[in-house]
Amino acid sequence: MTSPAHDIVSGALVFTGERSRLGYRLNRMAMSLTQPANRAAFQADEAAYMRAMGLDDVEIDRVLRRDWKAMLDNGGSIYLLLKIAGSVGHTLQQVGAHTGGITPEALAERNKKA
Amino acid sequence: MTSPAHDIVSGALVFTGERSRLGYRLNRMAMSLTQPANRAAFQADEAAYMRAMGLDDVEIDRVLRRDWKAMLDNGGSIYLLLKIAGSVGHTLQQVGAHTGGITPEALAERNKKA
Amino acid sequence: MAQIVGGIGSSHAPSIGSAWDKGLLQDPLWRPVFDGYAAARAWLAEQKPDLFVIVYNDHANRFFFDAYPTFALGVGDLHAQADEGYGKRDLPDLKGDPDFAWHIARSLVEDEFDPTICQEMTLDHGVLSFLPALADLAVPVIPLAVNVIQHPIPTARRLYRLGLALRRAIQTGPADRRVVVMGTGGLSHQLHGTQVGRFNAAWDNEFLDLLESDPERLAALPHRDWMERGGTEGVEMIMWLAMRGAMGPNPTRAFRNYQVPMTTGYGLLALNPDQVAVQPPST
Amino acid sequence: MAQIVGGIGSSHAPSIGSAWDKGLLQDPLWRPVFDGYAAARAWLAEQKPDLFVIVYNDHANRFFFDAYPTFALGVGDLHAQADEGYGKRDLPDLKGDPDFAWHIARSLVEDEFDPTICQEMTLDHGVLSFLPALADLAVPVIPLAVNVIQHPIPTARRLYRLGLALRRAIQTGPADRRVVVMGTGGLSHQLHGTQVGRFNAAWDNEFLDLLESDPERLAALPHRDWMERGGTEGVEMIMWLAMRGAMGPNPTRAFRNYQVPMTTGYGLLALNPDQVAVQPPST
Ligand SMILES: [Fe+3]
Ligand SMILES: [Fe+3]
Repeated sequence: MTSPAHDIVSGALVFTGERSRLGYRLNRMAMSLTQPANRAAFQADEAAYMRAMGLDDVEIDRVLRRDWKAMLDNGGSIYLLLKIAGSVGHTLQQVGAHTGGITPEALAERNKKA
Repeated sequence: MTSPAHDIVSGALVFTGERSRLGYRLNRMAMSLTQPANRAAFQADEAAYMRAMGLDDVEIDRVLRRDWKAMLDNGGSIYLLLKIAGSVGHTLQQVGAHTGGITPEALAERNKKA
Repeated sequence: MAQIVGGIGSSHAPSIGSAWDKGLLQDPLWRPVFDGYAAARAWLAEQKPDLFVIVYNDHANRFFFDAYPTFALGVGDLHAQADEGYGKRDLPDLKGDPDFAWHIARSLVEDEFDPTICQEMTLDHGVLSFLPALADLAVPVIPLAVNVIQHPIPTARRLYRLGLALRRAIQTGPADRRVVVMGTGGLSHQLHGTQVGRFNAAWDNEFLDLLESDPERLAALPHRDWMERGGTEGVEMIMWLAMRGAMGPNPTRAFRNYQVPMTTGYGLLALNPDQVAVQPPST
Repeated sequence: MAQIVGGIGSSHAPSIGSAWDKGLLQDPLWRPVFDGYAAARAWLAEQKPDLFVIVYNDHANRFFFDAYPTFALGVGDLHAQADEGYGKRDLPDLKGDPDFAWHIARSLVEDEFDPTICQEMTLDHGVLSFLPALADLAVPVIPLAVNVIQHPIPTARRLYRLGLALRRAIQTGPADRRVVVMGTGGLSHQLHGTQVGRFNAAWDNEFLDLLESDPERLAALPHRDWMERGGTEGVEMIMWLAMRGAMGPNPTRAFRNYQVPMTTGYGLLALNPDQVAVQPPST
């Protein structure tokens, strides 16, 4: 699992240590959102909150654009992206569909077939 | 090591899980003293600081009296007692001698024989 | 002394918890799931358990990657609910069983497991999504969290061996307890990527079969196989092997249910443990 | 690929660090200790190490009993100094080696060790007391912390096996590195109780002998024996076994020193590793 080619399974990223290192600041910011006071501060001014948590402009921009795929590709853990999603009113389905490059409607269609 | 008789070796207490549970509040307070701001607050008003950290009157009294043996007998970890000692200006030798019921001078005498 | 009186394997998912909270017991989508829990709940109550040992995973709620434990054992008096980022649900904190938990800690460490020992533990949907549907929340819990979210994660074999070690630990316990061991995770699900939403009912059912009949075969499967069949997040199915290991060589099935309410295989299995004596340590 | 070029066993104690900071290199009490470090330092520099793997213990500085790991591996870019309650010393933060450290994590977990993986690690006197006297602090460090302060603690055998597993992990490392493995703790000392201040030079020297010649015999010793001979805090001597395990079957001695400056046995041992090939996993 050391090389990127080896940590993709069926189109999904294996969350390796190397990815965890890459996404550490984003994930740490997301982890902080498990505290209600931090969620409120984040919601009041997302960019300011993220800057105070040490994220750089590129990382902040990905969150502001709700670019879940870019966050995931750059070391975001799916479980931590879901905390950001919760704070900005996106669902698990919206996040998942975005990372897969399909619409939430297409994902709902997949679900129905279950 | 479940029964008290089994967790004493050569007159010293083995710091078991059961002891760790018993001394948890004291040890947590001591751990907080690894932060300079907390040390200052503790030094400014020991009793108030300990009360805010959830210690009860008996626990607070042991610290105020520098009763290292009673702290140790009630679940204090020697490594955490040393943080309290550092904040109140006691040495490793003072703490150790007190837990052994000897004077620091007697301990120094033992050391010289080394 | 303590005895193992049952084993439960269960999926966990935030959706189970929110469906339960909303009272969707008769909802067409959820009814087959909750009917399963109701049946297992009746069986469980008959076993008169007074302690649950639950092998589950935290989803970056109690632990973060500053220090992420491979195994973490909760030895506290009380296990509070974790806020997962949405606020807390209306659930009681769960009681622990410190004396028994410290005994398990000693036994596992003696058996060359290396758990992080937690006097402060909080529980997320890994435990709290399915447990209210299944069990009386007044029964004390000893939680054992497993890293399945940041690779390297423990092998399937390690989880099976953890179950064997838990069996020895429980059967030598310091108090008279009727213990039910639970393992939870999965089943197949994929939360992200080009195949987001896929599940694999054939694999889920094969897994449920093999768990009963041939756990060694599951223990030998590398992570890649689990992920290719059940999804990168579905790898958490390996935690059921810890429950299975604790059941002894030949447990018997008490109950099984499998449903796919929403793109995730939801499985539920209840086992009566083999009543053979304590096994010698496996080196 | 990576190779193990040396092993160091060393005592650690706050007093070594403060004597170093005060420049007591010629002090009558400390000179025999620091002369030892100077000699070992010269040997170490000859090995041209570019990575240290250090098996040590934290003294409730990085970790607290809310979640105390049996083993904790530091995989971060930088390891800061912990404030132990007295303010920080004038020392640089130590560099890590993340890629190599994640490889070790993978190898250990594959070999059925269960470390807590730490992207944020701070180091206390367990590393920082002796290291400035021994080594260039610019060399990257992978720290591996062991619980020896809250029982249950891992067995001596587990530490020896950890060393065997570290040997495999390092020898299969992803980068060209010259690695020195260190194990630190003790030697005999007793910080509290009716025999506070006791030490046991006979046991310390027997330990140093056996570590070289018969580590299996040390690995078989139960904790009670270690504590009766070397003190309840002296049990941390077991960490030297991890270094010894990493040296292969037949290492040769490069240097040894033993002094008793103040009621604690201070030992220092440098080993040239056995240059046999990678061992197969021991199950
Ligand atoms: Fe899960
Ligand atoms: Fe130490």
